[in-house]
Amino acid sequence: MLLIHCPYCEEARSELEFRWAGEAHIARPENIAAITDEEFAEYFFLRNNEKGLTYERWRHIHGCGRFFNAARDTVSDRFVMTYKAGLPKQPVPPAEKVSAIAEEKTVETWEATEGDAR
Amino acid sequence: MAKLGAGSIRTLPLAGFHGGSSAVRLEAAPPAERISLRAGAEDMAALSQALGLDLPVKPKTSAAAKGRTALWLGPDEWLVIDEGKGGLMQAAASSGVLHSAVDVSHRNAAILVSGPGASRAINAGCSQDLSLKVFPVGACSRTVLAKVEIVLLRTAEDAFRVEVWRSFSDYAFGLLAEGAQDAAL
Amino acid sequence: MRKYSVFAIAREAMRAHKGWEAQWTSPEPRSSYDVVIVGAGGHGLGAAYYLAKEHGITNVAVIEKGWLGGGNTGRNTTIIRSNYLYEESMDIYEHSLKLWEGLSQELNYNVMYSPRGVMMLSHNVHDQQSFKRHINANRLYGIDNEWLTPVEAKAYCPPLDISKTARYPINGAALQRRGGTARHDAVAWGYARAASDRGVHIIQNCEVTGIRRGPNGEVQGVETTRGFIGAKKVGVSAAGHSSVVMEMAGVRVPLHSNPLQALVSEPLKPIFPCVVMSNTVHAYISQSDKGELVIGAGTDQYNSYSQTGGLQIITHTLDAICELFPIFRRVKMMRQWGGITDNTPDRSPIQGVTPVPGLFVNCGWGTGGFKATPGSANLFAHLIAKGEPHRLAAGLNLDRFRTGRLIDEAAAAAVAH
Amino acid sequence: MSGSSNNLGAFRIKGAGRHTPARTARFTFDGKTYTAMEGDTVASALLAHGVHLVGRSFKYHRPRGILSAGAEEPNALIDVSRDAARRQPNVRATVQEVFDGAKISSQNRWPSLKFDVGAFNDLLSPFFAAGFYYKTFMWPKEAWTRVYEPFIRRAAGLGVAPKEEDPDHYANRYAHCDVLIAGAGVAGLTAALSAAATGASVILVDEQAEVGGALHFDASTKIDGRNGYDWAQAAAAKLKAMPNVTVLTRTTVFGYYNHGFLGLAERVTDHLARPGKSLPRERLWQVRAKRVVLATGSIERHMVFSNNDRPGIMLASAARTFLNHHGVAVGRNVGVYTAHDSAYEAAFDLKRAGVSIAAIVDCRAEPGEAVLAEARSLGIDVLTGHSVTDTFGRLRISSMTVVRNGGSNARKIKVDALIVSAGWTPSVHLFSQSRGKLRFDEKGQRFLPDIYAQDCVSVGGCNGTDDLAELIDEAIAAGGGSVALAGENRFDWTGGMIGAAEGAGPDTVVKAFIDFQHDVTAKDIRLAVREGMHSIEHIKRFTTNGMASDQGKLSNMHGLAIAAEVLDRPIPQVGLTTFRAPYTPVTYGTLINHSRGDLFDPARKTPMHALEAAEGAEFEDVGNWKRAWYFPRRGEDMHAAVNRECRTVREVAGVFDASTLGKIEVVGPDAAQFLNLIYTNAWDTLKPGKCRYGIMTREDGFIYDDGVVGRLAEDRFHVTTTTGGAPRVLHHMEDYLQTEFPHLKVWLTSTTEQWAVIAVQGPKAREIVQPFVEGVDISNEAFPHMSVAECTVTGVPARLFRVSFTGELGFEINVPADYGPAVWKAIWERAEAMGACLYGTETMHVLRAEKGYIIVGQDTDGTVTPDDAGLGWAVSKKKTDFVGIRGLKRPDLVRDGRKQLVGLLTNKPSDVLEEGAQIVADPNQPKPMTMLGHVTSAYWSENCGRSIAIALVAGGRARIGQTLYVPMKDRTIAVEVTDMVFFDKEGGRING
Repeated sequence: MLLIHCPYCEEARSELEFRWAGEAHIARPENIAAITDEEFAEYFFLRNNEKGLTYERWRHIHGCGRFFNAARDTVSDRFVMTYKAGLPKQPVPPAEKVSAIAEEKTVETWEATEGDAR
Repeated sequence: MAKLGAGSIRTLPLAGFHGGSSAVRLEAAPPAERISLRAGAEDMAALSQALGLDLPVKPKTSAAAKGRTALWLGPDEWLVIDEGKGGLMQAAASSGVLHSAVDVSHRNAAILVSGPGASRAINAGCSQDLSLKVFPVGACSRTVLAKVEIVLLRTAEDAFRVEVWRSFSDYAFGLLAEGAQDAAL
Repeated sequence: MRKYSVFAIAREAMRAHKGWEAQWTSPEPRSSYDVVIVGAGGHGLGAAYYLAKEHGITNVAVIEKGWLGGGNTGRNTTIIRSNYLYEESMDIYEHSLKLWEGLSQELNYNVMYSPRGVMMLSHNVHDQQSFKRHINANRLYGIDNEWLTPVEAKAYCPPLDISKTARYPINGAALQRRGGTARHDAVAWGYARAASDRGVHIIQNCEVTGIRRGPNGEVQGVETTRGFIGAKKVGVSAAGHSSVVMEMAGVRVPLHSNPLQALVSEPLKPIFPCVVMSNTVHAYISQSDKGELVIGAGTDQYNSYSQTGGLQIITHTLDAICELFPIFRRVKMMRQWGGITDNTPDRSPIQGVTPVPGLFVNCGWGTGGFKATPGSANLFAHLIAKGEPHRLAAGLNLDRFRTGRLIDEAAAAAVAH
Repeated sequence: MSGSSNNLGAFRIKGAGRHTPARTARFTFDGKTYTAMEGDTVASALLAHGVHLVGRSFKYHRPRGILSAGAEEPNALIDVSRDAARRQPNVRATVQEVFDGAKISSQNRWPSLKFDVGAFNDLLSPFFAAGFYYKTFMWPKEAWTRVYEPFIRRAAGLGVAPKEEDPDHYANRYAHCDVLIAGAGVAGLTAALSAAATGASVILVDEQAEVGGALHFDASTKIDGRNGYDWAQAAAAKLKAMPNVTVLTRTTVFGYYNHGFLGLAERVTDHLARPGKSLPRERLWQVRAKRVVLATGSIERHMVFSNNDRPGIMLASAARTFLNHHGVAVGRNVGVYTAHDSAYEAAFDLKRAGVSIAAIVDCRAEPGEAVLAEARSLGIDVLTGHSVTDTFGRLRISSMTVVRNGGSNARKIKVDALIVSAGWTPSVHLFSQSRGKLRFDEKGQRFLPDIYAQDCVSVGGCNGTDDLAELIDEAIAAGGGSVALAGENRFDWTGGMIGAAEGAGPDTVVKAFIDFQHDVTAKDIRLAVREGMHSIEHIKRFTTNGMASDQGKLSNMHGLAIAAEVLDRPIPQVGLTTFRAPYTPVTYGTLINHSRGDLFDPARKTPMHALEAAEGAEFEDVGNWKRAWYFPRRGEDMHAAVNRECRTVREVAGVFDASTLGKIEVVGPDAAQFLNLIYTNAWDTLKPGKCRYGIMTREDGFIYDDGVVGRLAEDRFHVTTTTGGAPRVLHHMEDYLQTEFPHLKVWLTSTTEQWAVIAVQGPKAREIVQPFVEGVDISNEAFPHMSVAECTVTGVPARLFRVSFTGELGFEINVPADYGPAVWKAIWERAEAMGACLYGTETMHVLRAEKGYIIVGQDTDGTVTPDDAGLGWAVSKKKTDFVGIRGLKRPDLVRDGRKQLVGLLTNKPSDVLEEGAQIVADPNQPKPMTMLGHVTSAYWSENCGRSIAIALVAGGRARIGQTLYVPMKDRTIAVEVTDMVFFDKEGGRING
């Protein structure tokens, strides 16, 4: 069960209070009525589904009710940061990035061989 | 001929519910007036004045004055409870500023949980840290109690008010009753 | 390949089982193959087997990052059924079920397909309408699926609580008698052995790190941790990691990878004779040949590649199991685990050509890939061999997300297991 | 000798052990009564009476005894019951404490433990090599399901599942702490003392009944000059007295999940003879810890040699626990076989307690001089460089064969017990669960924690820290505080061996067990490798090594070492299988705790529920809600009741509880603009005081929800949703409002439960409602169909809607929920007097179907567009944007031949179609048939005097007038495609 820091409540709470809400920073096209079928499929269906650092949305649905954004490593499930909705994609601090990737690598080996020791 | 005033008898969702243990007392709170208040930061001063209390701006805090309590639920959302004369909708309307006030007096029921085991009883179903350091007197939060959503307000070191939607109130009461029993062990 | 039989066992028993040969070989990769399949799960190994057997293409390698059968093939709760709603789904799952019925003999490997019946519980009018819709569609399509009254359901599965006082009383059930379970590892091993015997190379501990494309965008092979391996055609069958592999070829797919959790109990003497599923209370359960109760829980709500998940997913499912089967409350959970499922927006798989010439994809099986193993593998082999989909898999193409012609089993059944 | 109440067993050693002889408990084992001391485990109590044979193995049904004294026990699994309903299979006898009155049985044997027919399997074992079942049972094909599988299944499994519902209850507690410490041995207690001194909140957990860990058996260690075990109890007492510390014994940390979240199972009553009724049997603790200290110690390994599984063979530390803690000798003439010094300590303790030691057989050539010297001084024979190559004794070991390593001269030594040690395996299970990464310690031949994935630290045995002083320093540092402690010990944890011992090597055919419960032997591992299983996971799955209920606590390292040897690869390259939760099995009841019965899932009831029940209503489940389904009168079945209700509503009127409809109050100056974006309809044209039916699609253009929306004021809308859709619709709206349209000044509030909703429908609806209404003129002219007003009804404030889901004149009275029952009573009293009825959801469904009104979720399924549903008129052609505007235009959504909702009339009026029935054009075509669609709604319509149906049919509207077919199992029903309005086609009644 994840522990998620809500940028509005300024506190980390149990995942039980939250609902995941998909990849972040996918803006609804302003001229949506005019886009092509391919563009629509891209907007509505296609997702990065990153292995590693991902930007995603959560809603503190049983808390303050706010949607917000998070940067998380999908291999370690570690949150790098959370930030309020409406803010642009926040860069991951270089140190975090390195550690996120390092962690991904270690865990990757672990999972790939189901517990192969170094 | 139909009796015009025949409808004005209230049937409370937790009427007849009581329970607890040697460590926890559980009771249904008397009816209260409640509004869900929504407004932007720029209009808070006017609304605070109209309501007669300072709407809290800090997450997880509440403010109380003259029988009214305002609970911070979100950055633009408060649950205002009036246990006195009422008039919340009118008061909010009199502020003259942009806001949304919706009467939810009957939407919620409240359960009062008190006694030395109160926080343990609630922790039977609520995952929040209810230590006094993290959840002091006056702290409040919307959260989850087992399978239902509640709003939790700490009214004293060993007393909480649990606000819950009425159709979930018997479930919440039942869960708290089991929690109360376990908290006494 | 030495044939497996009771006589072979008797012979080996006399000489301390020293005569068994390796079930598959572990060759060094060649510099190139006609076909490279990425992912040595049941689908990938099976596709290689059918390429060799039915299409005469034996210059094939199956490349696996870890150990064969170590992904979802070896982590699922092994439910087999074909009573889906839409024709596209019925086509492929029934094709699969028919192959299951003869798979042990086909592979000379006992995969322990056990048609003990899959019973889906109906708890309310809405369930009933939905199940009858399935039952009628299945019947007209030639697939067995029947409605049971609560009493009939209890007779089929005695531990079931059908009392009216239950929180969600059971008002009936849909039963597919040919549905059941199989031994998951045996499926991977059986295909691996049969494919290896036909000359297919199974290359384990070899991670694909890139997909090389030629001047016209066509696929030329795969970069791996053991060097470049050329291929005229590449088939990607990487389940939860499909997004990652397809991204290497610049193809985005509409997938979410979510950990799906499962658990087993301690071994018990036989008590549970079939497979039971309930969408309303979210649970599915069977008992393995070893005696463990095998229980499928939900998926974690977020994208993850971690194969671990939250305790709340497990407890939520056990709530439902104990509500349906109150006698199991004293049973103990022995092991929990997770697998990475690849979920599409319509909860139906994707199998088809891609914008990259020579690159084929088989993914999106979500929580239901095991039951499709032989059928999917068989049709994926056809797709790779012929360059176009078999009639039975034609609707599973990627293009449906552009046109909107979805196969929405999720909308039809709320949950597609 | 056993059976009398004061006979505590012939193997009790006077003066040994820590139990109080005065406190005894009687229990039965396989029907025979024994007396134990309180504090005994079932294992120690049985051993006290000389009982070693307690179970049978899984596959070969070999007689098995007690191997360990703890949670790692693979053999001694028993069935424990208090009464018929409180029966627990697969309990480890080494963990279960004896309580007075316990009924204990052995498992997996028939007809008796001593004579088990299943043991025939042992003779056939040459055939039952690992994975044999993959190679046979395939011919004839049918025989697998009819013969082989049922046979295999009958043989499988260990315990017998309970037959009755568990009457016990369980509890849950969420908790938070600064430091959680798993394990209360020297390391854990020290870390706890250190952490507690800083003022941090500490939870200290241990699976045993008392703290102390290895100090239970290790009698030589002294802490602060005191006996280690006594020091531990004192330390625990001190910790318990501190307000910031919680000490949980009999509690297992079974899972270490993400972000400092741990699952603990506390056994509350299983050791009590007469537990209080209010006590939960077990309690689940769900702890979020800022920091975790793992002090889980080590587990002793057994030796892998021929017939190493006979009852009477056990781990040296277990024998020492039985002696030093329980005061029980495991035999009178005990043999020792070891690759590690720890067995010497056990032998010394036993010898000093008066037990004869037949010999210490040490496979090492040169054990430490200190232990040899002590052995000499105690007069114990030590055979260094020797191995035990076989054992004898059918139901208990009687002798062992000892051979000099490399030699051939075997000699037989008589023993009645054999204690073994191959060394110690650090318990890294929780560390691995936390996703930490291990490294292989070449010198110690063990895996140790290396890279931590969470805020966690390992101390003591589980960290490979052997030296006591070092361990104490490490634990103090882990606690973050400072305590002064000094310890002295003589116990060395390193060393030993992994893999097969002498005589069980590659060229042998002996049964040298690795995994006792699953009967996995060294040769099975070799066979797996020979068959191409080179990954440790393949080996595990092929042999089932480590997959038994102990999850490989004893077997994993041995299996790994043998595999590495055959593969000729270093151990770290072969790898470890993943450690998964739970550490030891956890009861489902504990995991679900309060979620059973009424607390399984909230049953939502409307304010009028009790009144409806009093009127005889049957209820149906709709999502979480209980809704009144129909109101049968005396003698009526559902059909008769619904017919009467349907008729009465159209002839007179009916009263219906519509409270469960979702309600959302949309408030703000941009409310209409927001609704314009969310619904396909246009809302800016709707005037205050009016309502409109709205359709909501998602971005994909498929119908998502529908409902009537009333405009109360310029800036205030009362939105209704379907019953089941309320939460997701609000979530969907919030999503767009917060993230796509945040510039709009509008707020959303759920008011579903604020209002009780009483619908009055039928020609006399106005007459019924009229007298109660004040503040609005509800005449047809002043308050036509699709009007809304705020007024009072029966004296309470109300929102009154003139709407209809029946096609009749209708009102929906919304009153604050607490008033619902009183208003309902008043309305119903008058309605009843006028000949109206109460009606439920079934009648509502029929009446709306008669009018062709759809139910989202029944007539639509997430693949239906507004146009498919015949609601194209509700999609604004003028708006330039709304959610779904683009999705609706995708190729497949605008193609010809889409499935459309139409009416169906059976040729025979009395035929009622089955909801879900499929429709074809040609019923005689072969299977698989081409299906055109399906029946979404079908009813007997009392008002039409015939059946009616709604169906989704390919190209449906173009087929109106055609005959299609519904092939059922036993017959085919011909139907005519029609429009969807079956009653009052002109629609005049609604305006009545």
